[in-house]
Order: sequence, then structure tokens, then C-alpha cells
Amino acid sequence: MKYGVVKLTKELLRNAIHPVTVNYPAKKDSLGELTEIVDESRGKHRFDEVKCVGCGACAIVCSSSAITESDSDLERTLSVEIGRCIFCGRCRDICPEKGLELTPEFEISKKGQNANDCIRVEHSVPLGPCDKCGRPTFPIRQIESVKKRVSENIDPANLVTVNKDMEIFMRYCPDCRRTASYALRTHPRKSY
Amino acid sequence: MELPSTISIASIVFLPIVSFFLGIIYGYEIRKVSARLQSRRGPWLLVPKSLRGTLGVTRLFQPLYDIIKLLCKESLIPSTSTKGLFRSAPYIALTCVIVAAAFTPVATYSYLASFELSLVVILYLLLGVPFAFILGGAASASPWGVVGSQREAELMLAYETPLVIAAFSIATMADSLSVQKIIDVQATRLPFLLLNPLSAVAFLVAIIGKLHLKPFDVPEAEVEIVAGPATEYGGRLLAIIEIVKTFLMAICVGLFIALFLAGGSVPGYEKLFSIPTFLLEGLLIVLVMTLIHTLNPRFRIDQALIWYVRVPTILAISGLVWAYAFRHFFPAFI
Amino acid sequence: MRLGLREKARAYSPWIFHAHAGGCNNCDIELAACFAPRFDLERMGIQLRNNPRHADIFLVTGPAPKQIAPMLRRVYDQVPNPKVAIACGSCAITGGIYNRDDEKPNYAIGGPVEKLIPIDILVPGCPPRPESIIQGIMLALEKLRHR
Amino acid sequence: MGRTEDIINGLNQRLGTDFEFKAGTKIYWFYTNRERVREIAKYLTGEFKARLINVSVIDRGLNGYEVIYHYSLDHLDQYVHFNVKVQLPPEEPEIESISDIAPEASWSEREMMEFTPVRFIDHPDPRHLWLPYEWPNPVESEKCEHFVDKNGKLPFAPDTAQKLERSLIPLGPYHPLLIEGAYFRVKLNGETITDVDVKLGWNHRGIMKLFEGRSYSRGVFLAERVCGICNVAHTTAYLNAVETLGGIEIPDRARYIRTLMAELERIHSHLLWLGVAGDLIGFKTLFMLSLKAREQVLDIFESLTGSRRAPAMNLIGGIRKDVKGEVITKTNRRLQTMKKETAKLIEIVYNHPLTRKRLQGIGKLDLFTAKNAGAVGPTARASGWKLDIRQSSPYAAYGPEYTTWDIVTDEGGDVWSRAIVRLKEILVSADILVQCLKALDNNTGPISIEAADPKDFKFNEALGKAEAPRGELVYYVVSDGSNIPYSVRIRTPSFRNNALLPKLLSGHTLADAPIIIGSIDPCYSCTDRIITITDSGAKKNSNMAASSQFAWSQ
Repeated sequence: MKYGVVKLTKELLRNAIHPVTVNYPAKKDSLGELTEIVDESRGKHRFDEVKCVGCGACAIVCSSSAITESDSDLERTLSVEIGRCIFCGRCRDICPEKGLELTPEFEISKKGQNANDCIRVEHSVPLGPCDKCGRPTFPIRQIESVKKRVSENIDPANLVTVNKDMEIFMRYCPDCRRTASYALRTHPRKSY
Repeated sequence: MELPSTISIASIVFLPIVSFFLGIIYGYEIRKVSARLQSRRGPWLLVPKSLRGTLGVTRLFQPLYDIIKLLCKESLIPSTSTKGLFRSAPYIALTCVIVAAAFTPVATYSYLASFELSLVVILYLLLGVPFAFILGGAASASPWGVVGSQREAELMLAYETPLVIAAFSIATMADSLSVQKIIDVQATRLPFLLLNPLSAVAFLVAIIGKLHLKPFDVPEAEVEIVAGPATEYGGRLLAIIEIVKTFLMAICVGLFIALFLAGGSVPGYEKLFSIPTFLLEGLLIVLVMTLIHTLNPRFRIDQALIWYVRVPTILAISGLVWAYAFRHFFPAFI
Repeated sequence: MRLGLREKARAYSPWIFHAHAGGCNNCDIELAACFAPRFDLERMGIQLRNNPRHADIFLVTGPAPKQIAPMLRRVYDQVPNPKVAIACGSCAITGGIYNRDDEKPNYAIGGPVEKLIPIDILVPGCPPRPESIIQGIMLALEKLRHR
Repeated sequence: MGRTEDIINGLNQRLGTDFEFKAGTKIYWFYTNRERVREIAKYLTGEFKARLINVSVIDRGLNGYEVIYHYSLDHLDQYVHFNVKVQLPPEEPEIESISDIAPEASWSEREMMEFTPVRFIDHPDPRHLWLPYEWPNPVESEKCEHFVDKNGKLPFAPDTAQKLERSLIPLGPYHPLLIEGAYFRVKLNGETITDVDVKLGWNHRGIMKLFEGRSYSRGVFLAERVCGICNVAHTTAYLNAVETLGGIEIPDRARYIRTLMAELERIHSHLLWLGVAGDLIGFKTLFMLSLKAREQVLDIFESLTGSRRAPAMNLIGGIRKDVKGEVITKTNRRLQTMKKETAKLIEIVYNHPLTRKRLQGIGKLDLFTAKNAGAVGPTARASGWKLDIRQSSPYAAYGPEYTTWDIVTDEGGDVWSRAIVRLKEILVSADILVQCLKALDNNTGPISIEAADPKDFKFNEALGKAEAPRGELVYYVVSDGSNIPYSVRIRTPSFRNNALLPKLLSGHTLADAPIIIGSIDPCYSCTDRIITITDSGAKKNSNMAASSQFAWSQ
């Protein structure tokens, strides 16, 4: 029975020689020095200026509604409210263009009185104007990427027609597309 | 007895201050060593360069910073408490320990220790501290304070018995109740640690209980009764309690050295040489106490009481018997 | 910058009271990890106190459900001045995942914590890494010094 | 299978026309009327030793309310569950309580009374479980919004410091004994506890309501945040239910990785428990040592998933990220270090005379009481009940075709036995982990399959179970074919074990209270519900109801 105390003493004396404490606040680079932070670690977000097309898939999939997209004046802003995010990494996984990363940056604490003072990660992409009414439609880069995807995946026989159609449709906003669907030959009854 | 000289009066004034700083160093040692034993780093002895702007250079005086910080904080007084008693209890304890500190020799130096019955005075004054805590806890009207006071009272009965018996067995061997005399007896011959180890062990265990270190921190058991008698104290009053604890640490260790280790004096050397020895011995005793502190969980109050009766009290009594036997068989020694 | 002894002592020995106000426990165990061997906060003289009367830093985790909200306020009032409050974790800051999508209030949540007590430091993350918490506490020290 | 058929035949004979039966694979659904409920409960729990795992109420709008009694027989016969359904009319939603027949039902019924207008008649203690006593019953969302007035003041705030009786000790809501808010009103005689009343719900976040507003795939992350310590178990149980709904069979690799995560989490949870238990008996060093060992597990988590806690690995139809390549060898190495440290810890705990002294012989729970009150998890196993969902209804890779392992049990039933069971389980879990890693290293294959559209779900209700570190976890998910679940009901393990607390506590000293409460590893973020089962129950209830204002004194 007393053996436990002897064992513990030995263990403690061994511990005394090898403390396992990290130097964190003293040396900034010691973040995760013992754990080799993996490339998929989930810290503060970063939008890739080039890759992100502004489709807003991350906003739809976000499990705590921390990512919001707001359109204003030919610009779409995706903003991540870090103070609401749960860092599940779903946005990164779902991103079709791999335009959103979670960096291993964990020093995100801030002074502040309320949630508005918390860090926000924002990214804006330009929206293309509707050819007809001039209102903002979709992000320009998203239109391009959709075109690219469609032309990659479509049956080559239809490629020319589809490409031509897309040239017209993609520049209209949904409302204008609806009203102009006869002219654009997209109305379902048109073919009858 | 001749009139006290200026130096003597100065020593009376300065001794508590020295004791206080010793207590702070001991407090740091407990924290640092227990941290290291738990494979942590503990309060930095030297703060890394990049943090010195915010955190200062060293943490050696960590308990002192705690006390200064608490002194500058507001103290809240619960409306349900008995206010006068609640406020005065820490000050009663403080008076007790300051006077006791003046009596306790630091490295054999103490003017007051040479009085007859100085050992009785110290033990008596130390008894005042738990009494003041019990009063304060009971006056706070917090259920935790009350339970803490109750436990403190029970534990006090348990540890005071071996403490007093062990101290008096030493007095018996030295044939004096003056601490200075006890030191002098040891300085010329062997320290009582070797002559009466039973009492020494009993005394050490008793002061562990007195200082509320594990396994006897029952009155302050955090997860059970928050902070015991100190639950409702905050700010300045808590600072006073911390100061009392710091003093208590230094006094208990100093008393142990005085009674069992010849107050740090080494036979055959200058009296001045006793200062480093005293420090070293003090740090060693605290080290031993820290080891016990880290190695054990907390006793339940009933277990603590039974254990105190079973082990240290028996040890102390056998130490007393041994002391009488020693006196009887080696009268020349004393 | 020269500091008086009082300000120094304040920054050198902050004691933390951890108030759990709902939430899923992740923040709480990460805070426990801050005091465990790997991220030992006692290096900086910081101690975890279980008594609000002894505390300087009031660390709140969780979205503050309605039932505990008044208690939280009351415990905050028991911390003697000067004090700093840290909201630790996303749900303490905004309610995090416990918010409803349609922005209507969740019937059970009385928070976020900022509604109940004045907050000084925000530590986002779900749960925040111990490094984030330590960084937040370092910021709190700066704030505490100038209180 | 003879036993199951016996039960069905017996029910048919007894109930005759009042009874309709729909076969599932091994999960049976019955329809009956409300007069027969008590009879069925007597029959199933009395004669066949079925466990009542939960009582759910589903609000069907104009069609009234559906009360479902979930009986589990899987501890006798793998996978077998009986679900007895009763339809109640919306104008008179009343049904007789069965909590005198099956005491486990008491809490579930109270919970359901709180959230739905269904009344369980003759319930012994119809107070609120989770919500403040002052709230209306049932709670209606419009009314509740008035509960925060314009100044942000909450009208149910407690009075300022009441003068407490000296012998009446409040433990909580803020008390160092538990990090989380819980309120125990303990009546003391000297230092001995004579009576306990519990009020929980300080952590109630309305999660079951939140589930009803989120799509199935987003619900996974909400399930993960029900509890931070057993988050994988929660997601696994939720996904077991959702995947049964959709008829999804996840690939083997996903099964192994789910098991890997769940077992890592079990180790983490048990090590954390050991640390907290150490703290509760004042053993700071044990706390530090076990948290040091725990960091190894967190390192494994981080290298596998990218986050120390909340791995977010489980998705509908599989998992998010593969575990392959050199990370497996690294994990194996870390596992060895962790195992060595844990073995050391076990030796220390086992041989330290003082820990033994503090833990042995307190908080005794005998097998009969454990079975009767429906203890689950390590608490039940420490009383000698061989009850483990991982073997009684295997999910993920726990079946014998994937991994082989044994259930750890102990006969003592006291706090010490619970500690021993948990410590041994760490080693068993490490064993399972090694098997999983080996299987992952040798096999290849997909890690997830396409999830079915909620429109094409095969069933419209399903039961999902998992063995969380604290015991059996039950999710009941109802689908109506839309994108979001119609209803989700959760029964957490601590919900059951907390019910035992008043029983365990009375007769012990205040100094033992923390470790006894800690010994069942209560997790109030999971649970957040309340109970009183003590001998002087009735008297105390009235006392408690009268003083619903909580004094909190610190």
C-alpha cells in the first residue's frame, strides 16, 4: 500500500527535472511547438483573394450562421463573425473553389466591450450588373467559374449551343431573366 | 534583568519584518517546488525578456505582490455579518503573529526570546490565530464560513496537542522554557533533532496542520467549503489574513529550527555563521513540508482527527517519555 | 512606462474566478488545461480562485441561460473592484451556435454575456485554444493595470 | 429470438384489439391507447426486465400529441427495442403517469410536461425540471419572450441574501465542486448529510428546439455542442438515428474512424474525470498528472482532426477527413506514451493509501438499486451490471466483426469501484484504438457515401444510441420528409445517473459530497434536468416549492 507513495515520489522527482510547460506567451513562435500543427488546423479564417468567387456556399453551410453574405452596390461582402464561429471547418470543406482557408492562427483575442469589437474576416467580390436593368446580379468570377464548370462537364455535342445560351443568360438578373424568358428562349412553353 | 538597549529595541522592531520576508520566500518556495514536482514551471524566478515589460523581472516575491494587490482592493463586507467582529478578527490575528514574531528568534537573534517562559508566550500567541479565524468565519454569517470555523476548531484541538507536548518535551530536556536558553543548550552540545527525533516528527506534523497544508487543509478545503473562514473576506481584510499566514509560516519554521536545530547555530563557529545555516535549514524544512503537501490528498475531517490522535500525539507523548528518561539517565548532559 | 507599486502588484498577481454560465464545457476544460502542466499559468503568478471575493479577473464561459443569468450578475457584483471581465468562447460573446437562425431570441438564453455584465476582453473560439485564453489574459493584465 | 416473440405474443394476447404492431428490423413500434399504458409498463419492466430508456412526446399539431415510451431489451437480446406509442387528442392531452411502476420515467415525464402541454396525471413531483420554477407551465415561446424586460432585467432574479438556516447548506449554483452550475440544497446534521434537494437546469440552452430549426447536416454540429466532453458520442448517436432514417450504411473505414474518435474521447473523458476526482479529494498532484497525460490524447486529436477539442469529424454518411499514412504510426507512438503514463497513474491511485481511504466505502450503490433506478455507464458497471451499449447494440466498429474487447465491471458499487472501472476502461479503449489503427492501416476504401435526400428517407422515426463516456446516450429523431428534423429528443447518460445522487449522498459527510457527486461524472451541459428521490421526498418537495427563490451565499 505504501508502495504507491514511494512510486509517486519517484514520479514527482522525475517530473521536477522535466517540466512539460511550453513557453507560450514568452515566445510567440512556440504555438503548438509540441503538437506540430497540421495543415488542416482550424483557426482564424482567410479568404483567398484569387480563388474565392463569392458564391456564398460557406454562408449556407455555416452551422452557427457566422458567415453572412451581403450585397451592396455591385459588391458582395462575405464576412465571418469570429465571435460567433464554432470553427467546425465545414466552410472550408464545402468551398468549391478552395477559396477559404482556416489558418493556424489562434491569437484572436481582443479588447472590446461587445461582439462588434470582435475580429471579423471580410472579403468582397465585385458583382456583375444585369445587362437589362443594371442591378447587381452575381459575382463576376462566379459566373466565369460556373461557365467553366458547365463547359467541362457537358456533352461536347451541345457545347456550342450551351455556351451561346450562357453568354446571354448569365448576364441577366433572375428577375429580368424571368420577364425576358420568352425573348431569351428559356421559357419552358416556348418549345411547344 | 538589565534595561533593553537601543539595539535590543531595534531588534524587536526589525524581527517581525525579517520574519515577514522569510515567510514570503518560504511561500514562494512552496509554490515553485510543488509546481516543479507536478512537472509545471511554477512562478518564474526570472521572467523571460520579452515579457518583462508587463510582468516584471522576477516572481520571487510573488506572495508579496498578492498581498499588496489585495491591500489596494476594496473590501466588501456582507450585510448579514456581525460587522465589528468580522472586521476586527484579522487584526486580532495580525497582532498575535507580530508579537509572536518578535519573540521567535531568527538565526538565534531575538532579544525577547531570552525571557523566561518565552516558549509559552509564543505557543500561546500562535493559538490566538486560529481563534481569530474561527471568530471571523463565524461572524461572516456564511454557511461556508461557519462550517470552516467548525472544522478549524476541531482541527486545532487535534494539532495543538502534539504541538504543545512536543515543545514541552524539548523544554524538559533543556530544562528551560526560554527559547534562547533552549538554543544555547543545543549550541554547545547536539541539536535536539538527533536527541529527540520523535518529538521533532510530531512537531513537524503539527505545524503542517497549523499551516493548513495538505493533507490537513481541511478548514480551507476549496471544493467542499470554498475557502472556509476566509470565504467572505476580500480585499484589505483578506490581505491581512494573507499576511498572518505568511507570518505564521515564518514563525512555525523558525520555532522548529530554534527548538530542534539549535536556531541555526553551528557548534564551534561564530554566531554570525548561523544566518546562512538558518536560511538553509528553513528552506529544507519547507521543502519537506512541500513534498508532503504535493504527495497527499486531503484527509476528511474525521480521518484527520483520528490520525492526529493516533500518530503525532502518540509520537509526542513517547517523545515526552523519552525526554524524562533522557533527563533521568544522562543528567550530566543538561 | 513607470508604474507605481500598486499597479505593478495588480498586474503581477491576478486571480481568476471562472464563472460557468451554461455552454458545453469545452471552454471550461480548456481553461483547466491552462492551469495544467502544459500551459501553466502560475508562471505569471496567476491563480484560479474558486471564490469571487478573492478574484480580479472574472472569466465567463457559456451563453448565459436565463436561469443562471441573474446569478452571473450577482457573482460579478461580488468581485471587489478593480476587476476585469473576460468573455471566453464564441457563445459567451454572441451566443454562438445557440442562436436561432431566424434571429429570434432563443427562449432559454438570457445572454450573450455582454447584456448582463460589462465585458472587457473577448476570447473567441469554440473552444478557444489555451494559447488564445492566455493571450486574452495577457490583454486583461494590461487593462487591469490601468484600472 | 424466442424471448422477443414471447413478448410480442404476450402483448397480443393481453391487449387484443387495443394494440397495433409494426415490425422493424429489431426495433418494434406498437400503437395502443392510453388506458393500456400502465399495463404495458408493468408487463415489460416487471416480467421481462426491460429498461425504460425514455419517454418522448411529439407535438403533432392538430393531430394531437404522440407519447412514445421507449423500452430497451438490448441488454438481454441485441438491438431489441420496443416503442409503445399513444396518440392523445389535442383538446385533452392527459395520460396517467407510470413513474410509480418504472421510476426511471419520472424525470422524462417531468421534462416532457415542461415542454409540451401533455399532463402526466398523478406524477409524484410535477415541478419544473430544467426551467425556473417561476416560469409558466407549459412554457410557451411568446410568453417567455416577455421574461426579459426592456431594461434587460430578469424578473425571476433571486432575493438578496436570505438568512439561511445554519444547517441548510447551498451547494451552488456557483460552487467550486462543479464547474458547471448546479444547485444542491443539502441539509446537514453536524457534518452528516440528512437530506438533499436538487435543482438543475442552469445550463439549459433549448437545444432540442434548436434542432427543429436546422437541417440534418447542420444538426451534427449542434449535437457536437450539446456537451463538450462527449461530443463525438453525441454526434455518433445523432448520426446513428439519422442514418437509420435514411437507410444509409456507412463504409467500413468511416466506422473505424468513428470508433477511433469515440474511444479517444472516452480516454480523454476518463482522464479528465480522474483529474477532477483528484481535485475533489484535494489531490492537486493527481489532477496535474492526469491532465498531463490527457494532453497526449489532445495531441492525437489535433494531429488527426486539426483541433484539440470538438473534432467535427462525423458527417452524415461518413466522416470528414481520412486517417492514413504516417499519422497512424505517429498516433501509435503517442498512444504508447499515453498508455505508459496512464499505467503509472493507475498504479499511483491504486496504491496510494490516502486515496483509498477517501474513496472506499462511500457512495454505495447496490446492483438492485442500480437496475431499478436505471443507472447507466460506468456507474452501472461499477455495481456489477454488465451494461454497455457498445456490445448490446453495436454501432460504428464495435461489433465482433470489427474489434474484440471486453466490458469492464466491478462488484463494489462504491466510489472506488467507479474509479477502478474508469481506469480499466482507459486501457480497454487503448486496446480498441490499436485495433482500429491497424485496420485503418491495412484497408483502403471510401470514407463517406452520398447522404440520401430527406425526401427519400426510408423511415420517419428512428432511435439512435451510443455509449458516451458516461453511459447510454439516446437520440430519437422524427422526420416529416422535409429538410429539417420534425423533432429531436435526447436522453443523456447523466440524466439517469443524476437521479441517483440524492440516494448516494444521504448519510455521508459534507466532505464526501464532492467526490460522491463527482463519482458519477455528472455532466450538466449534457443533462440539465433535476430530481428528488429521497425517503422524505414528499415533505421536502413542498418545502422546496415554497422557497423557490434561491439564496446564494458566498
